[in-house]
Amino acid sequence: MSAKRVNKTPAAILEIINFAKSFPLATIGGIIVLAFVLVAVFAPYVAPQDPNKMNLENALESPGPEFLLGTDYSGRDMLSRLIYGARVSLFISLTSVILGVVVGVVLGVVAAWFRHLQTPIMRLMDIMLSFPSIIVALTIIAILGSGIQNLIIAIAVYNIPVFARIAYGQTLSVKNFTYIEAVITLGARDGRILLRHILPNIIAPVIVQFTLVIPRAIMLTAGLSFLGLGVMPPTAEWGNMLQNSLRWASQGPHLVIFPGLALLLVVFGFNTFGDGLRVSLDPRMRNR
Amino acid sequence: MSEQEVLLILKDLVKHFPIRQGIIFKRETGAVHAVDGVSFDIYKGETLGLVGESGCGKSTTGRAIMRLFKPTSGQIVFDGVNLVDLPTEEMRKTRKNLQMIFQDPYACLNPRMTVGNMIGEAMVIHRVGGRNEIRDRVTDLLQKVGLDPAFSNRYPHEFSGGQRQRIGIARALALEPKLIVCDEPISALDVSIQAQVVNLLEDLQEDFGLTYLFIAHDLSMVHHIADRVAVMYLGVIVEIADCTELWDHPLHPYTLALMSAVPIPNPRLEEKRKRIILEGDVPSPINPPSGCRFRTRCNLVQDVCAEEKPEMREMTPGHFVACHMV
Amino acid sequence: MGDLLSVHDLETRFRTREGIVHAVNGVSFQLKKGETLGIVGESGCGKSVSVLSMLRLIPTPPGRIVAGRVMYQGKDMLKMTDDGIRHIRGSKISMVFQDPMTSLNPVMKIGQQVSEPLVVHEGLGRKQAFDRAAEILELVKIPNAKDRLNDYPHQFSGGMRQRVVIAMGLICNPQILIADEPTTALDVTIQAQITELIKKIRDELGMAIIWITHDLGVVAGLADRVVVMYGGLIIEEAPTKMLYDNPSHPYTIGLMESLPRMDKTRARRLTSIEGIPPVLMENPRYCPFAPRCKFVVSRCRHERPQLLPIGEDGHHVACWLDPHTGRENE
Amino acid sequence: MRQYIIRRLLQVLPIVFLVATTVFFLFKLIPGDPATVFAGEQASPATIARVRERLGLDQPVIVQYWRYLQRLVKGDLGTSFINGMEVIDLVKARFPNTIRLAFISTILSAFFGVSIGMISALKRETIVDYLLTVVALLGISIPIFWLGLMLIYVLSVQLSILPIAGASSWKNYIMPVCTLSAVSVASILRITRSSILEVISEDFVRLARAKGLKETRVVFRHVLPNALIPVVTVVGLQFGYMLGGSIITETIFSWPGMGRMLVVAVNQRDVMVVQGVLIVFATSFVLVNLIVDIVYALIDPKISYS
Repeated sequence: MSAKRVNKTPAAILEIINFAKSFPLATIGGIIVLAFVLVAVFAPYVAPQDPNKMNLENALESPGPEFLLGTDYSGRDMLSRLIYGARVSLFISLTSVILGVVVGVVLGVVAAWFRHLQTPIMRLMDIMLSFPSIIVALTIIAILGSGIQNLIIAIAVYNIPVFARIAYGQTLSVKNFTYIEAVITLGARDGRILLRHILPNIIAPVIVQFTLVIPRAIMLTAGLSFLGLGVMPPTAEWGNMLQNSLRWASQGPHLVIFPGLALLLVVFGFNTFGDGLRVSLDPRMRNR
Repeated sequence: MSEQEVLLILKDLVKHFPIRQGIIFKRETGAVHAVDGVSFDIYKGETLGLVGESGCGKSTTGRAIMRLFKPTSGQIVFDGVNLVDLPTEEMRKTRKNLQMIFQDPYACLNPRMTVGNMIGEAMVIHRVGGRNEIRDRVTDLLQKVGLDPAFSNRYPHEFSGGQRQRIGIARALALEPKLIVCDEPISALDVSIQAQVVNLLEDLQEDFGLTYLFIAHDLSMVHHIADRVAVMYLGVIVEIADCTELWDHPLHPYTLALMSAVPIPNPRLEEKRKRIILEGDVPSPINPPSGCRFRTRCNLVQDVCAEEKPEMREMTPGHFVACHMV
Repeated sequence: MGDLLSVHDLETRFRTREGIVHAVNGVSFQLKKGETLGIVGESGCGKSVSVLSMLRLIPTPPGRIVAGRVMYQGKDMLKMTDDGIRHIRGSKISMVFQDPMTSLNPVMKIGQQVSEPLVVHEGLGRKQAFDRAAEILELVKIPNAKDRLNDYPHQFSGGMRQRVVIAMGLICNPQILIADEPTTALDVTIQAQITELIKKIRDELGMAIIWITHDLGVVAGLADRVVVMYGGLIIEEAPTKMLYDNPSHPYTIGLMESLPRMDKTRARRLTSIEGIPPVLMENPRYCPFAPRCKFVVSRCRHERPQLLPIGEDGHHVACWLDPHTGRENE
Repeated sequence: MRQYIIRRLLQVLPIVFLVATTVFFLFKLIPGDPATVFAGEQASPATIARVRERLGLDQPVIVQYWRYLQRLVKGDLGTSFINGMEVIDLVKARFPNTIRLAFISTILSAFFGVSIGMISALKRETIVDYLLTVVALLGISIPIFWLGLMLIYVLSVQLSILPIAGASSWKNYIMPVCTLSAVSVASILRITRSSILEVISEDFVRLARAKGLKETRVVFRHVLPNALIPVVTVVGLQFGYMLGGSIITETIFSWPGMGRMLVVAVNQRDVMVVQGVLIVFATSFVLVNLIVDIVYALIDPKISYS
């Protein structure tokens, strides 16, 4: 007749251990993500060199003991540039996605809860979503011009419908649970229902989506910078580091390989971690 | 019967759910006639059973009484006040006296809220009592429904179906409502748990002087718990009577068929039993049959049944039936 | 008389994230030719898993049949080749599931689905198979059966779909029909239609039926013999009338008393069984009902009682006590 | 069915109209004077004024909008500010190249994605499945511009077996198609796998086994027809995303398509070209979505056309 016993060990730690056991791949992903975040945050302490210090004598050095990952065409240390690049990526993707989450979730919840707003809001979101991210971002950059700030706006705008749709769908499904009806019959006002009953119950899938959208934002940042429309040199960013590398590829293949590899690793980390999180939170996929 | 005080009067309640189609511009292309003119009274302190098969509108009736949506037409007079036109704020206050218990024990509790917060929420919403009072009340309620008060800091997933249903009952009781709409409160539970919950409901009725509208598809359970029974078919009530009277003298052919369809755990009786097997399915509530709703499956059907809608007639005191053939 | 099918000491487990679930823990029963056997129990008692294990239809992984024999026509079905068991499924032993809304392939025409067993087991051509499908759909009282062969499942109501599923099960003239809660998802009046239909067809075709249900009422008028399951075990077995007249396991007695009875005057209170059914995270070495049993003695908590015959013919109970006398069984 | 298609086609028009309107007004937000861009930085105020008049920029916005719509209906997308060519002619020359690339990539991704996804699902929880899952995750994580560069570096620079740029022979297609398909194959693989796993646990599949069907028949007659319905949507979406992916791929491989043209135009702030390309892209996305919906209606009997 008793409910499940509550263990005294901190529940969060137990949960993490449990997660690691069930999703080894996602755990590796989580570790990659964590490493990436730490490196980005502590870049000045981690980077062996000043990322922008040019020294043409050392240009196109291959990886070796002095420059672990070699140097670029103007003798800047690749490793340090990659580390500072992580910082730029993290900053842009995080701010833009958070912006997208806030606006998107509000729009989605409002559209689902107030029925007369449903059609206008969600139609617009659907139309925006039917365009690939890079087109939306490019349009905004075409209007606003390039640069970090505009890049953040561009990525945020693309993410608004992504989160609006998730929040909308989740709110609709939560709305169907009778516990919402129960609160209505208790006499609660809309504000209370939305904040105390809807929001806490849609947050899990939003977080999952968050971890899956961050890598897309990182990729988009790199892609646009690669096209010369995002982060501009000399600021170190993985995409713009790749931009000119092909010209030097035969002398220094590491210029092509490392920025892409860093990008691949981080995006892979986020994707596997987010994927594991999604499966572990979705009871429907429990026994897969 | 007539001296008893009336708590709720339902008069010609109609609820049509519009069907909208179209991808950009929605237009109304029809309506589901979920409830189509339902009237009954509920007396103080009684249990009125509302039975019918899925899609007959019994749940919609219950939810309309709770004002979870606005009825298409009709009156819901609760404690002398018509709820249909009540302003939002007034309605909110009235909800103190009007509570509901839900069918699905897994969907009716907020998974991200502690049991204590959920049970105490009504008091917070209506600003009844301070923190300590609320805590004491939650403790008290948990004990009343047969749960350990220490459970109040736990989350719903830690409980079994039967325990969750008890939590839902405690939540409904928090403000001592006058009427509780029980929407199939036991049909999702295991057989051995059903009796526990029904007994609890009966005990609480006695302790708190509660009035129940007990919605169910299980005729035998309604037979057990209800004082009076209303039988619904396709959005209308076909028969209302005192429980024993209905069992001894069922009049409407649908009631008869429904009763004869219930399996009885007694092989000797089952052997001798002559079943009335209804042909076909319940027609669609989008396009219900003219006249008597039951005529497409009735074995007594005559021409008049298609032309005229049968009125409710009182056959013996308190026993109403809507059928041309009785 | 020889048994058509006999199950011996069947054990099935499932691997879940929370641990191993011991769903079936040593179940044995027999089915005679033409007999209707009811298997009664609450959700999670192992009744469905038992019959699915018989036909090796449990998904593996996560499920696994760890022990037992299922003898049919002198052979152990659990040891047959995949082809061997395939020839039995759908032709000698067929199944009907609980939910008619999910039992049919939504993108395949009814005619094709119903005739499919004939095509694979008897190699009939499309034309012949469809003619036979129309006949069998008529047998289960589908109006205008011939015209509906080209319809899709979503064009049928729940009750009609269950008829289609039954038709599909009957088309090869099986010796055994396993019905896993075939009326639970249906309304009472439709439940009565389906029950009567199966009874009638049984009397016409003479097949044996295993009818699984949680409702003691449904099998009362249907089964020749009833098996009651609890916690992955059979705890009582008896010819139907004997079981209802004289239930002997405390769980069966409790279950009967907790039911509201339309055939009797209203009791003031139902007698309920306290507690909740067990979660089978371990193979119970004791009586699984002990934690909820009114008559429990210390032996119940340490030793598992075997299913043994008591007094009358064919009445078996797995209990250390005789609840009528309160004395321990030997 | 025909009625359904006509109705869906009619629904396309308001969306295209909406997109065209949005694009028009968005581009009115651009700081700076398009007439100055058109006439050149050094042009005299008089010249700029003449240009402004010729482009109709001296009119109120609403008049400009009306003229813009009128021209759009006639298929006139305006003139490039940079080289003075008709945008529609630029599009006509490049659009087929983009579509061809996207089409080939979609077909190949669908084929490989579905078949590998099927293998992964049917071999679930084996080494093969785990490996394929990791490969798929790598596939959706790979930066396509990097993949393109690596292909060029290995196959063109080091091994010199494929041409770096251009669209003249079939050899030119190999690298762009691989680049463009990598992510799509992975996405289609994942959705196919999870869709099959979802269907395979359904009652009707269990019942199909209970009917005594062979496993191959269960898979091909019962599982796949149901599991592939959601895959169709994803394949359709991928075609749309290929058009987006063309922006990067075409830039890397100097492919004479719309994507590269768009990047160049954005860099040069050639508003009319950007505007024109966006409208053409938008119309294509809407049409692709429409085709997906129609295919969906054809294969799923539950969707009624009425």
